Amino acid sequence: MEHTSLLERILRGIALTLVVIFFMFPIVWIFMMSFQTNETILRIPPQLVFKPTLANYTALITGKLTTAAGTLDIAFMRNLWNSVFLSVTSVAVALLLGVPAAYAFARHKFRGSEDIAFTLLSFRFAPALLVLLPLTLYFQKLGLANTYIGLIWVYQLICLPLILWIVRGYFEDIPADIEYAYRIAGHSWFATFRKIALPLAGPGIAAAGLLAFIFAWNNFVFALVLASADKQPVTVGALAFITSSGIQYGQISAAIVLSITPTLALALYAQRYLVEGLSLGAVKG
Amino acid sequence: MASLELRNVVKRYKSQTVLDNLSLTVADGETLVLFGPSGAGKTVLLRLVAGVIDPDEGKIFIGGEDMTDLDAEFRGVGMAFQNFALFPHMTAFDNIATPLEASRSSQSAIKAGVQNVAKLLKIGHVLSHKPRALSNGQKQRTALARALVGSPPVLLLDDPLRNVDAKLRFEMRLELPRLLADRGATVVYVTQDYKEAMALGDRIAVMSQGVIKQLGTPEQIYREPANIEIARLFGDPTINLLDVKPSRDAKGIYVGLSNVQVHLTGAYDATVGRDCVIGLRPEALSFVDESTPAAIPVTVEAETPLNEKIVTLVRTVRGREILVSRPAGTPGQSEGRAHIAVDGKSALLFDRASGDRIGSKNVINLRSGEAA
Amino acid sequence: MHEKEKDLIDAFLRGQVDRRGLIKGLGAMGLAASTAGTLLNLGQTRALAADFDWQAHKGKTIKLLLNKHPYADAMIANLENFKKLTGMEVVYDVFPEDVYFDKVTAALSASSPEYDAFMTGAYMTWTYGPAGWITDLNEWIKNPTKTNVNYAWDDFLPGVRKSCAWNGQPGGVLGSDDAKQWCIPWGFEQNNITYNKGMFDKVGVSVPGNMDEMVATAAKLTKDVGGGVYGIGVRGSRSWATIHPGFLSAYANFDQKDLNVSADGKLSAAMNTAESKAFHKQWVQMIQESGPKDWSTYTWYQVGTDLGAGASAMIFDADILGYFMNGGDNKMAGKLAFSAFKANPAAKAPTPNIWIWSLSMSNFSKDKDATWYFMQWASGPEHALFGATKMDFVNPVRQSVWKDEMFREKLNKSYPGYVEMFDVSAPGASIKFTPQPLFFDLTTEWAATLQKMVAKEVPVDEGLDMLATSVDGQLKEAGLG
Amino acid sequence: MTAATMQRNRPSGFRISKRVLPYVLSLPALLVCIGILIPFFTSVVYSFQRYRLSQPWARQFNWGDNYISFFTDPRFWNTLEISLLYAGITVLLELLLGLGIAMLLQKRSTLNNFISIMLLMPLMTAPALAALMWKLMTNPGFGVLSYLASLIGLHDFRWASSPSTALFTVVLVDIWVYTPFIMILLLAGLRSLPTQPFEAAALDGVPRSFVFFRITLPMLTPYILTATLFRLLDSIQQFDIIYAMTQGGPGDTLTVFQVEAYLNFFQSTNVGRSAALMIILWAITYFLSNIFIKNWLRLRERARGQA
Repeated sequence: MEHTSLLERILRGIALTLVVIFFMFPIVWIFMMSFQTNETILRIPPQLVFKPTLANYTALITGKLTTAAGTLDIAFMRNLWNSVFLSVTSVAVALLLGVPAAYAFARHKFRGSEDIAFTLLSFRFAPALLVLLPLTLYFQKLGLANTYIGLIWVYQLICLPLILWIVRGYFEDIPADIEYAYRIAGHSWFATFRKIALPLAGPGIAAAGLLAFIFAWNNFVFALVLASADKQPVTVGALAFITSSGIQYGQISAAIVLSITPTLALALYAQRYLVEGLSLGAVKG
Repeated sequence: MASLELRNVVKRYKSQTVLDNLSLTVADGETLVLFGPSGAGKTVLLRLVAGVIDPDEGKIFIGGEDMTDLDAEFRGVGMAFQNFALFPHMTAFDNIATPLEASRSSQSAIKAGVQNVAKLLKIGHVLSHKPRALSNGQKQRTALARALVGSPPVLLLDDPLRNVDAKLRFEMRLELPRLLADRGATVVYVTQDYKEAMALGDRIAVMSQGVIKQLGTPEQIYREPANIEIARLFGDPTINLLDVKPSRDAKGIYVGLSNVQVHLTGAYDATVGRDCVIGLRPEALSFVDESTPAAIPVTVEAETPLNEKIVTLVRTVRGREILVSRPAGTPGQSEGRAHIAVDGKSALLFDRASGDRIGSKNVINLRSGEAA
Repeated sequence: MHEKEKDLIDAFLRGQVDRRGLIKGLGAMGLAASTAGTLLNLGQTRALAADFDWQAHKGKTIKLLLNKHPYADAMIANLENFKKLTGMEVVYDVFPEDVYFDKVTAALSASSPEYDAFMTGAYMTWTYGPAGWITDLNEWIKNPTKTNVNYAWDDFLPGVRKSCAWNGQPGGVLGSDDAKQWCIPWGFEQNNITYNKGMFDKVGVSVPGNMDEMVATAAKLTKDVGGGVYGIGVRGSRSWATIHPGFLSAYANFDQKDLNVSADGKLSAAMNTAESKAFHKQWVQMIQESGPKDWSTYTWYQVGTDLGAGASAMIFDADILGYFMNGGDNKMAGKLAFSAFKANPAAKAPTPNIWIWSLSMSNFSKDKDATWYFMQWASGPEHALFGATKMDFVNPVRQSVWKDEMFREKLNKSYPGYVEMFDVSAPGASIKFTPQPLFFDLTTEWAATLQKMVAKEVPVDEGLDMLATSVDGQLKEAGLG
Repeated sequence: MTAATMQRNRPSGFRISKRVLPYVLSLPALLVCIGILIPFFTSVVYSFQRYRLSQPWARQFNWGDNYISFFTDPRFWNTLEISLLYAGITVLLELLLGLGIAMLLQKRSTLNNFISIMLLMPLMTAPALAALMWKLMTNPGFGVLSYLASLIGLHDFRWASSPSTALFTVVLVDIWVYTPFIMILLLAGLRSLPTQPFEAAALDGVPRSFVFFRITLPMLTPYILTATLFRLLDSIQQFDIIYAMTQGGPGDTLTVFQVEAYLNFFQSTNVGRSAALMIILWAITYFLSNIFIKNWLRLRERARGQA
């Protein structure tokens, strides 16, 4: 890396700048819109200069949305809480179920293991609609419709295969000898799992968990179909700003900003896990 | 302390048989070296004993007790791995302490135990380091310390010197026998280095393709190799192998080398007229005067010192290349024409078709697994 | 409450004192207007309770599924009165309109007993009814023991009421004698013109009187207003919603139909007539020349937003959309005007197709009698008046509300021309679609065909022939053709 | 001679057999998913029925009719074509872009780490909401992108509303949302590669292109496969972005599988056709993922063989 030419460094810089602009511009634009009212957002042509207002955030946090058609009650904070609760719990359950399973697939080549692993993965790729609609019927019969438990179960469709397959790779990358050494030293398989496999695959588990969290957070259709309004996540909740008196772009923007914030905070906190953790070389180094 | 026995053990991976009906007994306190090329099944055998993999057939006894179905943690063995297999997230101290923790020793006992073995292996100063910060030699000693610390009755050492530099290997080769003897443990030691095998083993088991080809003391293996392959593996420089067809004359059985008749001793009667290979250790050859009876004329091609020996490559009049070795400082010839003599008594004769040594008493029967 | 105040309120409720008089009178008694409102509500509750056993289902709870809409807001604002009146508890889920109908379909197709009643449009009952998801409400409406005499079923605008009744036969006439009342109308929308008066004046055009004029006016507006403003806003997304507002209203004005119904009840496509083709050509030309550039993604809220923000000069869409755009913090609030629209120069009057927000009762409801109590209250005259005068409950479906002076005055003050527009188009207003189970298949494909025509992927004539063929095929496949 | 000696206890009490253990570990995950298999089979049954919610009386098994009718249905072939096209284009572009960005950010530095987290923000925006914002940004009047396009002379660029640019627009949004996913997986992959081969190549003065194609790319292949697998199978099922932006229009330009099936269910309430579409989509994804998994496993096997 030392002997890269100046030209190359400049080109790299330009390329990186373009990338950052492309991916960040809409985010910045959304951020700016979140401090504007529809009046300034809907100007022709669009303008950069505006008088910022906190009205959108106030409306979201207090739950009172003022529109042409009067003051509406919105449950955005409730939606936000639902998103947090559903995503966190789903990922936690998926980790609880998926990590041991991933370990089993990685360490024990047992009869049918590849088939079972593949079946588990294939659920990730069953079109959501395919299972969702009959599932509604069954949930009704089981009394799981409109319960957090039912939702968390269905969210496993999103989280579990992702965790299973990413974490499995990490476990496989831990040299088996390291675990054998611990077993031979006199420890049970469970102690070995806990003291050796888990810590060594830890960064990978954290990273897979974060990705699963993002996908769970972004889900839209599961909660919509299976739960009543008080259990809806932000993705559905944000649509409430499409009202009969027009789309409240400012509030949607604020809602997006607020809905990104928890995930972003988590990602920043888990930064070194996310980038380093996904690199499977944790053990090799 | 405990003896170790494998009885008719078979291990397969998919369609490949890695260990084929193998039986082996290691006496209490004995050091057995498993020697053989990679892929011979040595490591698999160790792991079967350790209990981290299961045999498809057969039984494993430690101290006379059937351990076949017992998990690794209950077998009471210590093991050092070729690639060390240190726990990367623990300090050297914690690494070494793991067997003691498993036996629920007290904190002070653990501390004393670790420090004791660390002192013995001269790694007391790096106990607080993580493996990443250790040199290869330190890693190797840490791994060894971890295997030794609990004073296990059975020690399994999987080529522990493979991944360390030559200097350290040399040092350890000197240290290890004393260390192992002090422990009094039953040791199974895997290596691909014949010198290591010779230096460490009470007995050596030569393995190839999942079977034990020969089992014996280092002396036996060297003097009476079961077949050409083993003869070639033991000895540096390697043994000279020449195609011959023994004949008989009045003096007995002889083979012709460059028109010279070299008479053999021993019961080689049955070999007359058969296609054979003669094995001549380089040190069994010596430079002699032209006048010496049965002196073979050769041309010296090259000469090189090897350890405390001098190895000379010579060519016979028929164009066959032969290595001759002599202790450094003894007279020899470094160029031109010369004559060599063969010590017929130490010559080994192998059947060319099977590669087995003729008259071998130590060949393991391939099928039954019993010593013939 | 003091007797004097009680008397005054009762007088108001009997119609002897008008609302302003009431507020003034109460004000004179030292009550703030808001308190007066509360008292009024209490008075209403007592008045309703006078003649009917509202407490029959006391203690029961029902659950509603509501769309995020001013109608729902108006109902929620008045809900305390219902609870007091009946002693019942009402809970509800509100979903945004973008996903509302999908939520309804999901809940009903799973036979969910969760919701007792829900908001719907009349078109949707053509699916829900035959599917067995909703109940024929005649059973309750016509039963005097279950329905308050003051409910005044005849008070509903007849065209609207009939549009919510269907006998379940594909192609059957709406509101026929054997029809089932699948839903109770709540509020409805006629499709007319809302326009930006300032822009019209600036360019010097007047409100178009027929289709030809609309095409020309829209083109002139697009050309002359400037600043990127386009002439006419209509919907264009790939959905039934593109067909039912302005488009079908104008189409029906030319006496064109979506489907033919033969004597033996078989259905066949009717949109490839010569008149239809001529009309489609005009419509497509109008969008190409003066519609929004990204017309094919336009739903009602883009149509509305553009008008409110001054990006379009007029819309041919739901009148209440224009109503909402003329208020609030919209840039064009107070600058919009309304006009009824008769597309066919030869027609006598406008024939707007209508959208009706209504209430349906779920067949999976565990207590239908109790649910009906809520439905008759929510669609009753008192709540209609409350919604219309105090909230944005336009357009009410009860004739008595349209006769209410305070309501007319409120509209006339802030929404000039709105009442006249309503009066002109109301007689011809009804659902112009043929009721049948493939309604959404047909209209979605129709919208997609329009998109192809506007994008010049297919000529109008050919596109309509293809559409007709495809529709006939689907009708046959479903056993309807 | 040591202070502590090992005491090995014979196993006592309850003990999970070695053979059973892996099943015990994977069973809970499997059971959770089995619960989801049941509705899956229900859907298979539906797909063999003539089943419209609005005509319950006409419901009956028509066996393969739903599938057979697809062969002669131009709408279906259009759906198949556009779904594969969409998936192909998005995955290819995202892969190239993701790899490029990952290589730009490969060097470990605070700035690069920070940028890589920032670039994840599009992924954190729910696709449904992201589509809504892009719709606003591409609005011909208020849209900032339309405005910027007009500055460079594209006055009449219609984004998602014109059949000729609709695909481009949704692909653009898809790239915006999902490239970070590929980028982060490949970045991790790049950073975990052993350094020796690269150092050796640098010392020997091997050309960069050679290093890239003969060293970097082969070593990165398992990561590329994983990323592509997840992305491809998600992409062929794309719904949120397309539905929110165009509902499958204009015309039938973007009626991909999930959109078509969604409309068939929720609007037409034609459950039979909707289920049949889904089953075909599932079969395609199953087929594709099978290929990928096989390769992935083989690569892992090979990588292990080298180690």
